[in-house]
Amino acid sequence: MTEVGVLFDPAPAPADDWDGPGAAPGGAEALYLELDGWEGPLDLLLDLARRQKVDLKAISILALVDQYIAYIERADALKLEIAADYLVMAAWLAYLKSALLLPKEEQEDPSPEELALRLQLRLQRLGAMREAAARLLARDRIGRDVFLRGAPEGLRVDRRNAWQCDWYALVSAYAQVKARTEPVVHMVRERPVMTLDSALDRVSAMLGVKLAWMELREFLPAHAEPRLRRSALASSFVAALELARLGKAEIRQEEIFGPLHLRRAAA
Amino acid sequence: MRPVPMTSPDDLVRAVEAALFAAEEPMTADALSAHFHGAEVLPALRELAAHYADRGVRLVERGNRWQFQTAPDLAHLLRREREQVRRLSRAATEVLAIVAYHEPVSRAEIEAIRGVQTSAGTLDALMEARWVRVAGRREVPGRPVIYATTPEFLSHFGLKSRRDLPGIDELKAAGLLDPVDDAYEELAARIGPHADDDGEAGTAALENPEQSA
Amino acid sequence: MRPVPMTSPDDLVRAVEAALFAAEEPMTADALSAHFHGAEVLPALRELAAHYADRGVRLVERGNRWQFQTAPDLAHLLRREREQVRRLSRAATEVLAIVAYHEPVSRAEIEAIRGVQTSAGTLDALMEARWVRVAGRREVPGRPVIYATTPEFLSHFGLKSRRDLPGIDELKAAGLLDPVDDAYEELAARIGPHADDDGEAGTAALENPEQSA
Repeated sequence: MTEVGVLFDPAPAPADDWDGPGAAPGGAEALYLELDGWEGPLDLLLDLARRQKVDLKAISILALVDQYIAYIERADALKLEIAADYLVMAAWLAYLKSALLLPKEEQEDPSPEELALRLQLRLQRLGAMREAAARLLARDRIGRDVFLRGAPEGLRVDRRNAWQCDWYALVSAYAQVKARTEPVVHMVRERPVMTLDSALDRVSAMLGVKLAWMELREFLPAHAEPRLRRSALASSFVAALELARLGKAEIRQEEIFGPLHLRRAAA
Repeated sequence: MRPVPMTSPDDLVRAVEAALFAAEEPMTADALSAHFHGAEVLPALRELAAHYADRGVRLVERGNRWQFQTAPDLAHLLRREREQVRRLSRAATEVLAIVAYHEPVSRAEIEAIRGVQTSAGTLDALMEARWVRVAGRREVPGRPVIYATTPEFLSHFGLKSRRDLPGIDELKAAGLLDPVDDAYEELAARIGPHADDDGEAGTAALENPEQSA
Repeated sequence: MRPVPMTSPDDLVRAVEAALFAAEEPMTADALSAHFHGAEVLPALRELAAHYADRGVRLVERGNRWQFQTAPDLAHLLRREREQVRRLSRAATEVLAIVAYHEPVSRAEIEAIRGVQTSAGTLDALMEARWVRVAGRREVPGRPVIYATTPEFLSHFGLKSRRDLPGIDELKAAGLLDPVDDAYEELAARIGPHADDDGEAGTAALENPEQSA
């Protein structure tokens, strides 16, 4: 069961044929319970107003005030515990009554008429909602008046992937597989390279001309295309190492990956 | 798109009928349409609703969602020994009505109407029943949470939409869904400063202390 | 409420219809009859079964118990498909291409051509896409499953037949079959270093141009 306590009626709603606290069966204790059964003073007031059996718009506020105060006084006489908000409401209503009976000239703002009218408007609104609630509950409700399918099969949701691929992706993928896995036949294509021998010649010749430190890059052919330049860099580096090994050159590098400098070894 | 055997309208009607029978929850026309690859399902729904109108089972629309349910006039024959419906307390019923007729509405507004504090459990219980949901916050100081009803609420109480709430048009016309302040101001403006002179119903009654005797 | 709800057969038919609809389990005729104060329900059940015979929902009897169920021919429509668009991975594209060029082809053959292992999910995805199908087994030791493309494959890629696929010579002429390093440089220049997030072993050869500098 999922019912929560507050969903149940704490006490039955006051019966329509209510005619005063004394009439409540069970004596004093029942009276207390009945007072507790109202959802606050406004609820009790609405109930009293309803007993006037007139439209809430035409209700007599003075009559209502008297009934409320009489009700609270009787409960008090029976030495019942009365919640503070009921007493506050009683005091306020007593004030309202006296203000309504006083001559108009002595009245302050807000006027007692305004206060009374506001109370009446509140009662109308609460009364309207109470009626609406009753009409709502009287509708054909699922599980009470109408029933849904007892054992629905349920709708299954299947997820499906819509794969996407196009012709070019397909064909180029195949081409790449082929290219990647082609039997490894190394066709050494003609490439612009600088051989080690020519680098050796070139570097040692240039070392012979200059005395100062020179960066390795300065030994490379100045206007070579990038691929030749790369090859020249590699072979010039090896040539430099070879010359250093032979004692024909000195190599200096200030930091790791820093520029490499060469000069002719002191004779 | 896959070939779907739905060339004749009859097949779509049958398919919608079967889907709504099988569905565990009410379905919107859009959801049904998506289910059937974008087919226009409204004519099928209307045809089915008409077909079932006087049968023991009906096809009804509740908050834009469609569902089959038993005909209300058979209630007494189908009611189980144990009622499946929660009995609502008066407080819960009133709060539910206030949320439904005033939505979206904050707790303070609910309390202003009822003149009493709302216990925390009442709104929770209504939310647990899936009839009320949090509908955001009101952009006023304090940013209070505001509440509204759900499609399940409409479904449970057999309402096609909130416009079907019993008496909502009359309540609106009578200004009974407006706050007291607004109602008072409007009334005061209409009546003028000398309210008692013109015998308006609202205040005339105040003049009769004899009635309380 | 009607005073005597069940004098006309119509009402009993409606009541039985509603009761079976709302029932959580199939019901025997006896149970139904007991529910309706001993009314004779068999005629009503027969009338309902006839009424629903060609609708989207049927009334069927299974082991003396009656129940509504959706029409069997609509079963496929009650499953809802949700499509999720996904790009075929690089690995799957390669496998698909190999199947297309070499079909019928076994998985071992695919792997030999690709030079890398093929995960099980790759062929599954291609079969889910309905581009590849199992085309039997090769009559060699181990009888491996062989795969081939489907008509859906041809129509998806706009091919009249597999012969429409460009031949090796054409691929070469299009520059698609250039040796990897040259092809790479071109590709890298065109698509940038991070275009390929596939991470398959197959792409390792194309990695990191900076290293060769």
